[in-house]
Amino acid sequence: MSAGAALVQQEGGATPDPQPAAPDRTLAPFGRRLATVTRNESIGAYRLLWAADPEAPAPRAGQFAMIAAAERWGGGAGERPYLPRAFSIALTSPAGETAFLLEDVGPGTHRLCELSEGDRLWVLGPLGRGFSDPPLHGRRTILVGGGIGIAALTLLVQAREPLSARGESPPQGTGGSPQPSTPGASGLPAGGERRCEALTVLAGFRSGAHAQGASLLGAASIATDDGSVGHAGRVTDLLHAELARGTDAVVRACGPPAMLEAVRSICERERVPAELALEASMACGFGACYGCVVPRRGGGYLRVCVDGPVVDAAELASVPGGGGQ
Amino acid sequence: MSAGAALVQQEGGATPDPQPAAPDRTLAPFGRRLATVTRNESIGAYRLLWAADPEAPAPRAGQFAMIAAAERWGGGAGERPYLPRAFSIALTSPAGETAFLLEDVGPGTHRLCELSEGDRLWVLGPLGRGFSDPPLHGRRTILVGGGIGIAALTLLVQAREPLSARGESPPQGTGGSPQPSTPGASGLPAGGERRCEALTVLAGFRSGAHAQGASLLGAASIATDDGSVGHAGRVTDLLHAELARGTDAVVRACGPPAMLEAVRSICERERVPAELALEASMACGFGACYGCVVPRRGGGYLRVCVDGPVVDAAELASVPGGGGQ
Amino acid sequence: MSVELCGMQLAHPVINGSGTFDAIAAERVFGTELIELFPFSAYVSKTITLRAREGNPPPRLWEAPAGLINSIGLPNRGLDAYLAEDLPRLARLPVPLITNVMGSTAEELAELAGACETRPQIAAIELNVSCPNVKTGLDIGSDPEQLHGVTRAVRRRTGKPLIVKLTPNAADVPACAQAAQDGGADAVSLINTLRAAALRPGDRRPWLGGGTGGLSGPAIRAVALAQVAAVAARVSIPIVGMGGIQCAEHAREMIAAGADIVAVGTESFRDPTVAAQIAAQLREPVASP
Amino acid sequence: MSVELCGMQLAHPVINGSGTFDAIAAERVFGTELIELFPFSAYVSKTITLRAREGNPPPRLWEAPAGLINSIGLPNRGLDAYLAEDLPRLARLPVPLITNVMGSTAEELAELAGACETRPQIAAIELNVSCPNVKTGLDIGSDPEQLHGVTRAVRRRTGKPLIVKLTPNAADVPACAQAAQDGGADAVSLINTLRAAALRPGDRRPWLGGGTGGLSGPAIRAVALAQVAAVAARVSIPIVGMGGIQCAEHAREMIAAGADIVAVGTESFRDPTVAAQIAAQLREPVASP
Ligand SMILES: Cc1cc2nc3c(=O)[nH]c(=O)nc-3n(C[C@H](O)[C@H](O)[C@H](O)COP(=O)(O)OP(=O)(O)OC[C@H]3O[C@@H](n4cnc5c(N)ncnc54)[C@H](O)[C@@H]3O)c2cc1C
Ligand SMILES: Cc1cc2nc3c(=O)[nH]c(=O)nc-3n(C[C@H](O)[C@H](O)[C@H](O)COP(=O)(O)OP(=O)(O)OC[C@H]3O[C@@H](n4cnc5c(N)ncnc54)[C@H](O)[C@@H]3O)c2cc1C
Ligand SMILES: Cc1cc2nc3c(=O)[nH]c(=O)nc-3n(C[C@H](O)[C@H](O)[C@H](O)COP(=O)(O)O)c2cc1C
Ligand SMILES: Cc1cc2nc3c(=O)[nH]c(=O)nc-3n(C[C@H](O)[C@H](O)[C@H](O)COP(=O)(O)O)c2cc1C
Ligand code: FES
Ligand code: FES
Repeated sequence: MSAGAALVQQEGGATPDPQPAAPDRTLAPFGRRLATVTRNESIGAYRLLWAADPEAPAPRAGQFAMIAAAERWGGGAGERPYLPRAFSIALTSPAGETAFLLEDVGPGTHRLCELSEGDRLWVLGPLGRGFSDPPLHGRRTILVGGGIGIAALTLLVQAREPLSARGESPPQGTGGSPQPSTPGASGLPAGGERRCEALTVLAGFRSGAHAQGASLLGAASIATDDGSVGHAGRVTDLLHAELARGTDAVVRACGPPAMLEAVRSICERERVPAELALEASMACGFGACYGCVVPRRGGGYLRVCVDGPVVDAAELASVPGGGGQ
Repeated sequence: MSAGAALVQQEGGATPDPQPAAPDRTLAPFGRRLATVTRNESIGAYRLLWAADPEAPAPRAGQFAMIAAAERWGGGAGERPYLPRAFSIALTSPAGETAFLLEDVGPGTHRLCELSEGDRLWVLGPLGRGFSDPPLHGRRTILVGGGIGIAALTLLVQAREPLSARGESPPQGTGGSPQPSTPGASGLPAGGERRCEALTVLAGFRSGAHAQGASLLGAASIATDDGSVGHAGRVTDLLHAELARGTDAVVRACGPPAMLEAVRSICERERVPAELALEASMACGFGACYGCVVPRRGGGYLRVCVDGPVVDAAELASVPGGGGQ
Repeated sequence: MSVELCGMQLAHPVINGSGTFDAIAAERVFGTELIELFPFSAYVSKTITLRAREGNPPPRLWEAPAGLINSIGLPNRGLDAYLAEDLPRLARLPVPLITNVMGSTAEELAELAGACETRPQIAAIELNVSCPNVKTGLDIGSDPEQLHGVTRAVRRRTGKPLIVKLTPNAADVPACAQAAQDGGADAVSLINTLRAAALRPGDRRPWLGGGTGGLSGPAIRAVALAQVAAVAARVSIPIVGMGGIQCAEHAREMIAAGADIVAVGTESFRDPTVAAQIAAQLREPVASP
Repeated sequence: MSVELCGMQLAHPVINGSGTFDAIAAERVFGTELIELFPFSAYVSKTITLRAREGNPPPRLWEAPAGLINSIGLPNRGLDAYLAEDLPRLARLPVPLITNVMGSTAEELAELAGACETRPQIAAIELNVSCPNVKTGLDIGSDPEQLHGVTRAVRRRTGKPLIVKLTPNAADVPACAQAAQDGGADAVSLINTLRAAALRPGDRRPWLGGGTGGLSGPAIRAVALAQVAAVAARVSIPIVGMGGIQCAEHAREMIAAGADIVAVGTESFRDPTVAAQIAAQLREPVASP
């Protein structure tokens, strides 16, 4: 028995495949890496944390990493954090940096948000299934992001429309307000104007401070709950309008459960293929603990960390926590 | 029954004593206080951490406080610290600052050593029994400090010989080397020269970097294990020499167990009264947990936090961990 | 926020865990402020035994991840000195006094309870049954049958409210609670510390002078919540819930799990007035549920 | 540093805790590097039951102070699918394979063991006896008598090394270890998770889909050390020690307490190669003792 034999190889296969085919993901090096924070930037309500992680393989859009501060991971609210936390790989730079977009919602994100240049970070990844590539059926692509969920979509935008952020310098809009395109007369955007190589980007936020995160998305149509930026209402309003222009589209979405569930059911109704990037509490991120499950359509569970986070909408009867079913 | 009645009052006492007499200690306000770090200075191998703690009552020399960083107390080596740590109140300033002299020996002291201006600190104290005052029998006083143990003695030096440190500015010698008095021709100091108002200060350190801590002790005679500063040898060599000049003295000592035990047995032999400031692991610092005990001469235990840390040497048969008995 | 426990009227639902607050020592440290601002709504004494005990040899403490291991060994001056010297002092506290007693046989426990019975200063008796049985080496309290017998023996000797402090080191804590209730207990309290060990860095021999110790603090809170919930599902008498409580939210959780009142132990070491702060916050209305 | 456990030759003394490492999923994530750098010296499968189980409804995880509460509910595809599909894949791992099985009766367990007996790829069997007895609701493994019977029934069906994984939720863990030894076990492993609960922030109803869960990680290490030491004082068969091990020093402590080899569970979630690092450090000479 050779130590290099692949477990996923079929029984009886003659020559083991040295690297199992992984069309849906970039494989992670086995073991966590010590990365060094290079910058921690404020983007409205979020932080963009850049770390030098030169050994990181190029991730597929939608993949994530498990992250922990190397020092003082613990001792926060409720004597936590203890486990690493999952974050979408938001951006990468040719200089070997990786960026994570963070929202401070608890002891783990709080600790990460306070890191500064020179602090060290444990990084395991890239993990999970990313967005499929090339897009299905040659249809035009609509990205739908909600809040911090935009972090799962930024690499898709980058791939089509490289941001200045891809180089050495941080993305524009840091600290300032984003420059969302002006909505059309209807209050909804004239979708065509937003597209760049058949990529339409829609993003919804709670407030103007959160909407500044859209600076990572290039030319995006914005909706805010409070109407402070772009369309006053939901990002699904923008999606409705966009699909009204034609359903020859594929949707890729990430955001809070209620938004994802709305996107799922709209796409189901309109028969538009959709990929959803899910969230779940995770302990390991690599399929070991069985803690991150969501119900699969037809019974059983998916592990979000290995069977997702990006799943075909058809795999779910509803998005858990999304108020569906 | 009045809520203000004193528990320590004798049964049947007619009028309760509103504040029980506490000749051996300053009482602590009931409850920990949030102090703000004002400076964190390096003194050779030690750090001197100053915090603004305006409500702190003036401590008696030898008293201590229980300290914890208000943020991120935890998540260090071994998922610690969790409990606060005991530190001698090393200095106070008229501006309402308290200073602690720290040696980084584990997760708690490590965290405290990295605090900087503006960080917050939980402080409970002053706690414990301090050095007696006035000194016994009008004898001349010899202070014997070993390593970080000098922190328990600095207020005694200050009381006799106010350091510039007592004012707004930090003590001299910060970062630089201390100015220990030159030892006499014998290699041992000519004790009389070190005295100031009948106070003789002897201090022993592992190395020159540690000996810089003596800058807090004014004119002190130094011994170092490696001979890099002052007498090459033990501080008890200096004590022997000093007592050879006459045993009309009282000794007050704080340092590692082996040193304290040596001081104790020398004083016992020479019939010199001695007060020893002890150390013990503590959970509470105010007599609640019964965790900090040392055997009392004649049986039973003393709680170092309430019956000490300063004890009359006669209360002990030996200093625990000091290799005696 | 005033609550009733077994007929005792308490100003709020936060008391101390036995052995985690020494009011007499605390007054030496804090003066009369301790009494003016007394944080607990009842004062539970440390465990009292028939004869004086010096406790275990040091070291007695070991800091664990989010917890404390202690091997104190129940030092106390014995029943007679407690009644003669401590009780008159403790009686001046502005709250009801609960005396915690331990013995290794039903007879010893009954004798302790009988002595407390005659003292009006004692509002209630708490039975510490975590003491190892001299024959089996196991806690008396881990065996429902033994616990039932012990509780009955004590019940016969006292009309005062009787709280049985359960041991958490049992396979079936609810069955133990049931046995206490059937034996005549007016309430149960839980959890005591989990049996734990610590080794000395370097030679890895037992660190604690007493060999093993008991784990308390945040590390055990989730275990305490589970045991309180299981006991609440089984018995009808009131429950004093404790184990790792650090703040009002933890107290609310313990109450949601089934506790009638809560006790704070180790957290008082970090902050001796925390019980008062918790009590104050419990008085405030909560947004949810 | 090579060690022998019940006749299995292991390259080093660090294996995984059952249910805390899925080698098949890990290869999807890490590729063949997983196999080249396989961190454990034996691979313990997650618990296999006769019939497939989907596991508990989510949420299944709750982060505790220095610990993790899980309520996974033993999802597995059942014995037949395990033998037919997983075993051939797992057999390609460069280490001996230990199959962990659970049943709620002696008959079920014996059937599971009998099926494993015929498979040469399986080097040893581990019995998970933390399963609640359907009648009493208590763990089968917490009652020495039941445990003895179950172990004997399994022993009759297999000549392979038999490891009994004890439950920590027992009054007398050493008595359980003794019962396993007397029933014919070749080794015992401990500790499994401590019964624990978590409440949902806000409404304070049970957070975990499975109601209660089990606590693992650094929070339980001191409890594990105490149980391992107590068991080592009682039985002569080898001990697999686990519970909160994070580094080589913790492994050394567990071994000093009486374990022959150690297992790493929750810490692998934070660092999937930690077992290999521990093994490497255990090879280095130590200054003390
Ligand atoms: C694939 C994936 C990608 C992600 N990408 C991003 C990203 O790019 N940027 C980003 O900001 N976030 C991202 N997240 C979410 C992020 O992982 C969480 O916000 C983070 O884990 C929160 O940790 P915390 O300690 O700050 O908060 P927590 O205290 O852990 O709270 C977060 C939520 O967890 C629950 N919770 C509360 N207490 C506990 C407890 N004790 N145990 C378990 N759950 C508890 C509550 O529901 C709470 O709202 C992603 C998550 C996944 C799964
Ligand atoms: C009255 C008093 C006054 C003091 N004054 C000063 C002072 O002015 N300056 C100063 O620097 N120090 C002072 N100390 C000592 C100081 O309290 C300790 O150095 C400090 O508590 C160490 O904490 P730590 O977390 O850094 O190290 P720890 O890791 O706690 O290690 C310190 C020692 O504790 C033991 N230990 C190791 N692990 C554990 C554990 N898990 N649980 C329990 N014990 C363990 C070991 O013996 C170790 O050497 C004083 C102590 C007392 C009692
Ligand atoms: C130092 C210490 C001493 C204790 N002494 C006793 C005691 O004498 N009697 C008793 O019944 N419980 C004793 N306990 C247990 C506590 O009362 C309480 O049950 C336990 O610590 C759990 O609560 P906590 O996590 O809030 O500390 C002691 C606990 C500690 C930490
Ligand atoms: C997520 C998770 C799943 C587990 N699943 C199993 C299991 O299937 N069978 C089993 O015997 N033990 C299981 N355990 C217990 C572990 O094997 C181990 O006994 C326990 O976690 C203590 O070790 P640790 O603190 O190193 O994690 C599981 C533990 C965790 C955290
Ligand atoms: S997070 Fe552990 S299996 Fe998904
Ligand atoms: S430290 Fe608690 S009694 Fe002294």
